Amino acid sequence: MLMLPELTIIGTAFLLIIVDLFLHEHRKAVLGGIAMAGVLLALGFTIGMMPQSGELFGGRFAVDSVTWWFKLLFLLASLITLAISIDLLDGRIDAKHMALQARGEYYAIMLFSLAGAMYLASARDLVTLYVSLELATIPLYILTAWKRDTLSSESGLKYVILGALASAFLLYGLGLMFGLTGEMNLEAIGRSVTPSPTFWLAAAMVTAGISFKLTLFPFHMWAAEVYQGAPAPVTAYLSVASKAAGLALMFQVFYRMMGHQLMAWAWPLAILAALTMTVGNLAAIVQNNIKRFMAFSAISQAGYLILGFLGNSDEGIPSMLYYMLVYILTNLAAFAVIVWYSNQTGRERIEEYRGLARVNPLVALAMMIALFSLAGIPPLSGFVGKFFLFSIASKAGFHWLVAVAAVNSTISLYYYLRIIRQMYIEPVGQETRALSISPVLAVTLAITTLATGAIGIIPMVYETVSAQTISWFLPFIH
Amino acid sequence: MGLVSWLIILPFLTAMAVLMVPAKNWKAIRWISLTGTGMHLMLTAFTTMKFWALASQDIPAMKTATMTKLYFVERVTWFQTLGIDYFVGLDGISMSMVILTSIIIFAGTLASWNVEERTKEFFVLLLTLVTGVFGVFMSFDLFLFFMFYEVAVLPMYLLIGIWGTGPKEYAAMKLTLMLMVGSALILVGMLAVYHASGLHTFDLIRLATVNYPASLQTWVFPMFFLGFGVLGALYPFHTWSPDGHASAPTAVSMLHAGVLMKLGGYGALRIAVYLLPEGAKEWGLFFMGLTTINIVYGSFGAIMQKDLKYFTAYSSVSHCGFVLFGVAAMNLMGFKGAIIQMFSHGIMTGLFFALIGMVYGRTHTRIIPDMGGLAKVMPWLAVCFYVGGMASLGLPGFAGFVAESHVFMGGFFGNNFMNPVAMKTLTIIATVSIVVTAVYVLRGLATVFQGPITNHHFHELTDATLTEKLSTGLLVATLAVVGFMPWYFIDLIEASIFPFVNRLQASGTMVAFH
Amino acid sequence: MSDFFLSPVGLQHWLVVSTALFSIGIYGLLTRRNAVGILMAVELLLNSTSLNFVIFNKFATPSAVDGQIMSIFIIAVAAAEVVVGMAIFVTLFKHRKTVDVTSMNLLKN
Amino acid sequence: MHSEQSFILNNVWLIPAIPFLSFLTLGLLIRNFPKKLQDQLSGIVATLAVFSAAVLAYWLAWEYFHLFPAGVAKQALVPWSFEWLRYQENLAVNVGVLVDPISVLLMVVVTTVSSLVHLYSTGYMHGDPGYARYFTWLNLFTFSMLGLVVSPNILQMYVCWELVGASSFLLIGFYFEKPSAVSASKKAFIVTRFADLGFLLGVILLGYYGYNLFASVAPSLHASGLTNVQPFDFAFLTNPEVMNQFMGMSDTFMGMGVLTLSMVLIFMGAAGKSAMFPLHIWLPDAMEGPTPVSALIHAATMVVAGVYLVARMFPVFAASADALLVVMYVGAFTALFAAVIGCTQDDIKRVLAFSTLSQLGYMMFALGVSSMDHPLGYTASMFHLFTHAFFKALLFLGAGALIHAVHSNSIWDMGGLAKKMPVTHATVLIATLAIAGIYPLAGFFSKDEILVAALESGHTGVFAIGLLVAGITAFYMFRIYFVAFWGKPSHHSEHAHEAPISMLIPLIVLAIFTIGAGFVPMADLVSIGHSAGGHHGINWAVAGPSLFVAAAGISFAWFMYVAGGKQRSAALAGALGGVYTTIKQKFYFDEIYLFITKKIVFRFIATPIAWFDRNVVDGGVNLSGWLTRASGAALNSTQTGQVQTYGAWFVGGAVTVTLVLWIFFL
Repeated sequence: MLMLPELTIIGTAFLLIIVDLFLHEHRKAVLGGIAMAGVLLALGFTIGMMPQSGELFGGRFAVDSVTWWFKLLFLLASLITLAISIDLLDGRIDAKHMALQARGEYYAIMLFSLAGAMYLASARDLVTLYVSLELATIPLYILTAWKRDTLSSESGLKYVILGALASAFLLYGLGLMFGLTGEMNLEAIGRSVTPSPTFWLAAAMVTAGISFKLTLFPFHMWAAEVYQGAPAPVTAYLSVASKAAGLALMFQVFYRMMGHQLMAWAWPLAILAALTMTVGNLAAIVQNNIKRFMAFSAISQAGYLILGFLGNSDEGIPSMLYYMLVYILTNLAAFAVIVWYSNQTGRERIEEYRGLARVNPLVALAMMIALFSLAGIPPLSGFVGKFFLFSIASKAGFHWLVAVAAVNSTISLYYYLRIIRQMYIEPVGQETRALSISPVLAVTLAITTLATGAIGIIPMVYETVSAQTISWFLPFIH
Repeated sequence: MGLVSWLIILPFLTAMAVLMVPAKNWKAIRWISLTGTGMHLMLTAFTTMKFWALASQDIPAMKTATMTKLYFVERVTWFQTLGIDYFVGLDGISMSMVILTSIIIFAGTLASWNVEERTKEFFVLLLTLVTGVFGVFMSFDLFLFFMFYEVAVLPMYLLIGIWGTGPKEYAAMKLTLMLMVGSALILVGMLAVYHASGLHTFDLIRLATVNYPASLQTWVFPMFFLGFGVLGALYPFHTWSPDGHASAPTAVSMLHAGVLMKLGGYGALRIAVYLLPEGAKEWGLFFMGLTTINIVYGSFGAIMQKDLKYFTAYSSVSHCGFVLFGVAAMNLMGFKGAIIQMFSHGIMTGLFFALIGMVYGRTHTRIIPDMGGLAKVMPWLAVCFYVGGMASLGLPGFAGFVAESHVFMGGFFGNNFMNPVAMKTLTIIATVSIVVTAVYVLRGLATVFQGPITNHHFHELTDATLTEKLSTGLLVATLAVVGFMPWYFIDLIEASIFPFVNRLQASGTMVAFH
Repeated sequence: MSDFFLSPVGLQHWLVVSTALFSIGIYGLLTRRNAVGILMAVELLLNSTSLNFVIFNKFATPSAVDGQIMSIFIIAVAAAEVVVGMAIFVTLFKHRKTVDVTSMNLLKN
Repeated sequence: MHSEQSFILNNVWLIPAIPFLSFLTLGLLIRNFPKKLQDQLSGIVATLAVFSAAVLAYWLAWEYFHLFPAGVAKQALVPWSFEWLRYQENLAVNVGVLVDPISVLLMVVVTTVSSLVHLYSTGYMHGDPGYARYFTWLNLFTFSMLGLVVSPNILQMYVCWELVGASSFLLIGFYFEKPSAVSASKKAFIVTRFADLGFLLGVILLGYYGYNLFASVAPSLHASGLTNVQPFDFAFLTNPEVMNQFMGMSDTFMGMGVLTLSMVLIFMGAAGKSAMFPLHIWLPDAMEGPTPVSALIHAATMVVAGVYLVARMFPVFAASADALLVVMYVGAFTALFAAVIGCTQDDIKRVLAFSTLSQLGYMMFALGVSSMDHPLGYTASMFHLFTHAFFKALLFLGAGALIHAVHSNSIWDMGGLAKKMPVTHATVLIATLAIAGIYPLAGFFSKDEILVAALESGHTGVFAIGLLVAGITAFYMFRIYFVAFWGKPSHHSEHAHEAPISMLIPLIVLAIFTIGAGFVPMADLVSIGHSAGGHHGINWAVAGPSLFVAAAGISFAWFMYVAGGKQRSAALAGALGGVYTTIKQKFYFDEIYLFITKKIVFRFIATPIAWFDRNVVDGGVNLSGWLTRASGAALNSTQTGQVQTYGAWFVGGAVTVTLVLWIFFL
């Protein structure tokens, strides 16, 4: 049963919808538990089935080492996102602020998106690829607009319009690929396609579509607004799961479909990476809303992420997967704090974090660790992950790009330090007593923070990813 | 766990112990910190004795060696796929820097005795920072080195930002960012070397067995040297130093100027020169020129400073110039001088900043013209200040002279691949600084300590307390011991310097000037 | 050029149609002020790609039906997408009482 | 040669070590005692330490000068040394002690004067709040000076050279609450530091070329018994073979021969310490220190270190005729220049300071006129150094007694003290006669020998200057003598009375030395070069004129200040007008230096650099930060919130990527 994890997720989603119908309002808190249990179960299945590989539906659905890892990443991201959503949905928040409505649907829709992402990783032909991609994306439009107020709806609308534009481009490109080769199977396309103007046009359109999901410059413009307008847990989910899905999509398209041309791709990708990280970082400097700020931070992280594609390096695959893992843990740790603070106080501006270290020192510490990890400060995993990616770029001979990336890390440190400064250096602001934190969130925060520290120091995680995936792409280029 | 690992981990364990104590017991916290750093000092002393016995015997054997010999090595595989190891050990240079750091942090803990605001966080950050410093000095794996390097830099932001004075956020940010840009350059060079070596290892010693292509060395060497140079206050990347030092609290200034700036010189020698001898040959004269500017410019810059900390910071710029100057001289005496200068400047500035903190704690001003005649009311501090001043102007009998004479000789004696006339000329220009140093040291100190007491409040001030005496006394004694008995120190480091010189000599084609 | 007009309807002609559709879709998406119009432009875009698949299926792999299946999926997905878009737009309309997307810029800078 | 059997010859290191130990003891421990005990103990400990060093020095002198039979050149011994600082192979500093005639001579002088000054100070400094500190530093100075004297190599010399400079700095600024003392101490240190820059460069230069020669000459040095020799060692540098090599070196550096250049640089250091023109400006100001300090450091010992250095390096100087000429001209000019200024000063210590300058000029040009073949000047210079130490120390200590009595430095505040202070008067008179060069006092013999040497060398001009200066010296010394002792009593001097016994004993002892020192057979003890010395006796052809000139000077002083009173001297001053003012203002050298440092260095170098650093260099850093922020703001302004703009960006991006790909790959 190679599809067991996906089926578990979909089953849980339906279960949630059904149970939701029969539950009394005040008992609906159990829904969050069901959702998390479902994801945990799927996680268990995934880990349990890990070494297996195989195909279903005539090769349209397949699993291999990299697929497993992507699914793990999606499940992990969803699990943590669910954990940090629960407070907001169950109304454990400052009374002045509105809780999100319709828990059952919320969880179910999030799980559908998760299922879409998981299928995306397993998709092997254009149909499954496209459908799973849309399954992963459309629920996000809904979640973005979940709050139903002006801002949330506006961001939802922007997301849906631009998302549709992006998927049209992607699809147009895929159509051209199909037309060039007459194949629907990704690897078959990869084997038979030859460079021609039409191929490069198709490649460019596909890249545009992927870049939208990964928020690469100049396809990133939606991110800031959507992240800002969406409910905070959704922003968290967008920033990790959607990005991981984008990476999965990029793996599918770049390695399977255009693997033979990957070497030729290095220079444009390098430029794209350099522009993305620079633009993301520079724009992040001047942000005041923390969610918008995290959007730009996420944009720059995407710029680092795609360094792993350069130079056809066999270490690129594990490096990117590892970095994605690190990024998920780190970013969600930060978002746990953002969600918590917004739940408790309704505050989202960076200045409003002032003095947090005095009233809630442990939370501030967790936030600081997360931000330092995002900035790539050793010995946190963010550093290790970035280091491996930079190493790929360096190996490919893109020393200038390593320099750009490293200098960008410095710039990013500047704005991460802005928050740390508010928390640690500025005097106490409005709060004089410690804000309460729910056990779920506390545990989530503790686990993500510890993991952020630990997986950089303990080599096992990287070594495992590496051992399983290091030469995964060799079949696609030879 | 071996000796070296204990030396690295001990401050961190102390920090963890401090974390366990409730914040309101700030007195207990500082005693724990003092105990931890005191234990570290004793452990360092013990290690030094063991090390000295081994290393001084190896001097004859090392004269022709091109490979650094390490002692007390510990090596554990870490990220196997990338060839990253936990690889720590000691050579003479590391040992001397460890001694320096251990002394400074002990004295710094004593000098922070009166930190009463957020004591716990202060000591946790301070001890974390020191862990990073020790890590840098003892790791011989580039990755590990870099990791510790950044750990050593970053807590500085909070230490200055929270406990600093004046425009502290600005200064802290500037310092952190400039140093990080430096480390960005190092990272680029490090990865380039790693991939060029083809050895698939970050082991510094093994990486240094490779002859890298000249084209690589040409651009990687300046990356390294500039990157480390930022931390070593290389002109024109030194401006973080005056602002940072001026804003930092006492112990942080001590540690920063005393130890952290040494990471720059240490890295420039250990990594830039050792890995890339041909690049070093090519760029030596250029950097020698820059460091000459450093030396002279820093000392002239110090003359007109009004704030004691700016004054000391510019003097540091000048003195750290000697370190990099020695490195850029690319010969045995230059390297040796650079190491001794690192040590002596570390102790000396540590002393200066400790004293400035103590004086400031009493007078509540650091503005030189606002003070006067303080020697009358605080003779101990005055004497220590003068000792520091005399050491900084290179008075024989203190470590500064040993260092500066080495550096000057190194610059003047030259080597067989850099233009001798240019080297000699630069050295002569650099020597001018000894006069300028005398001018600003004496002017500054005379205004502060001599003459009649200018402010009647000063009559009520008291001399150093016991902890302060202990702290400054330790530093003064160190300066004098190295100055009077330099042979111990030289025996300690000499064997480890030959490989640098020999690798330089063995590499590439010689450009004959003689 | 004249070949194009004189030859029987073939791949190129169909591609021109789909490209034109795509271009009109982009034009509409970028210039319409009315949000409903934009959603219609989205439909045009997706239909153009859908058309593409059918065309390529016909001319590249006439024996298979992969492309046609794809186009059916695209139609379905496009419907879902527009429905979601429409729903969000309706919510927004309740708040803003306008259909003009240029005024929906509360989130910026 | 029986040096092995002599205890003191084997343990010469004790002589500097004893004051050092005393310094350490006082410096580290004395503060722990109660204040009263501190004062009692420190004086006793310090004085005893130096006295015992003096005893050892005399013992050493006795042993050493009896080691060699008369007529045999006295060899230099290095009975004790160890490797102190190893720069690299064949380039190390072996700290040790060198025993040769001049070092023994200097040890005697230094310990004698120092112990007497210590004794004197116990009275002079009595009740001073910094009593213990004073003796600590005095011991430090004594140690450093002895270390300097016994240096067997030039680097140890430099080390101790700096240490004496530092202790001189500390002692000049002893009254650290007095602004004038503070600035004088700074000035002394900085000026000598500037000179030491030359010394250091000279040392480096010599070390460099010596090191380059080392390999080629080492075998023959080893053969001649010089094992364990290093390029810095005097034994190496003054070795004839090494000097031959040096002279044969064709290298030039900055247009000068290597040897000449290094010697000129080293002489720069010597000139700084010995306050030769134009580096003389610190010495008159240094009189701000306690008077015993002036006697010890700024008259008898430290200031002669420059002369000693030139003497120590004399074979090398002699190898470079140009360098020696520089020494001679600078010395002669300083002798005259300082003497002229000395005539116009009112502060008794300043007059003595200028007279010291003048006498140091004598010693310097005496060295300058000699050569390895005609070493008379060398002997004479050392002789004068020896005698001058005693009578000048006596003069200073006497002046100290006067100042102690009248609490003023101005000679016009004294007056009529001859009766009130008979012992002081008698001893000062002896010293004044000695410095004026009156037979049979010490100054006569040594000055006479210098003049003979100058004449014999053929430098008639220099001889003339020497003779002239002898007259001027007699004039200005008797000027202060007459004014202070014979002049009209002022209200300051009315209540003056004789100094305490602890101050008088040194005066008396020094007076005895002043009378006797001239009869030491210096030519037998100290000589250099090819002729084995031998006593010259008194050359009356020179002594006659010199005595005449001295007598003329004394008479003129009598005419002006005893017979004429104050009016005559004022009239003369008025007649000279601007010339007098210029001289009285020391030719405005202080002002010139002040102009150079304050106006040029501070205003046009230091201030612009500080400004440049804060604004241009740091401005660059801030600018990069500002640019980063500005570009961030610019980028942020592209986020207009218009979804269609974003769509346009997207489409534009896709087109660009397409174009880029086409350009790259087609």
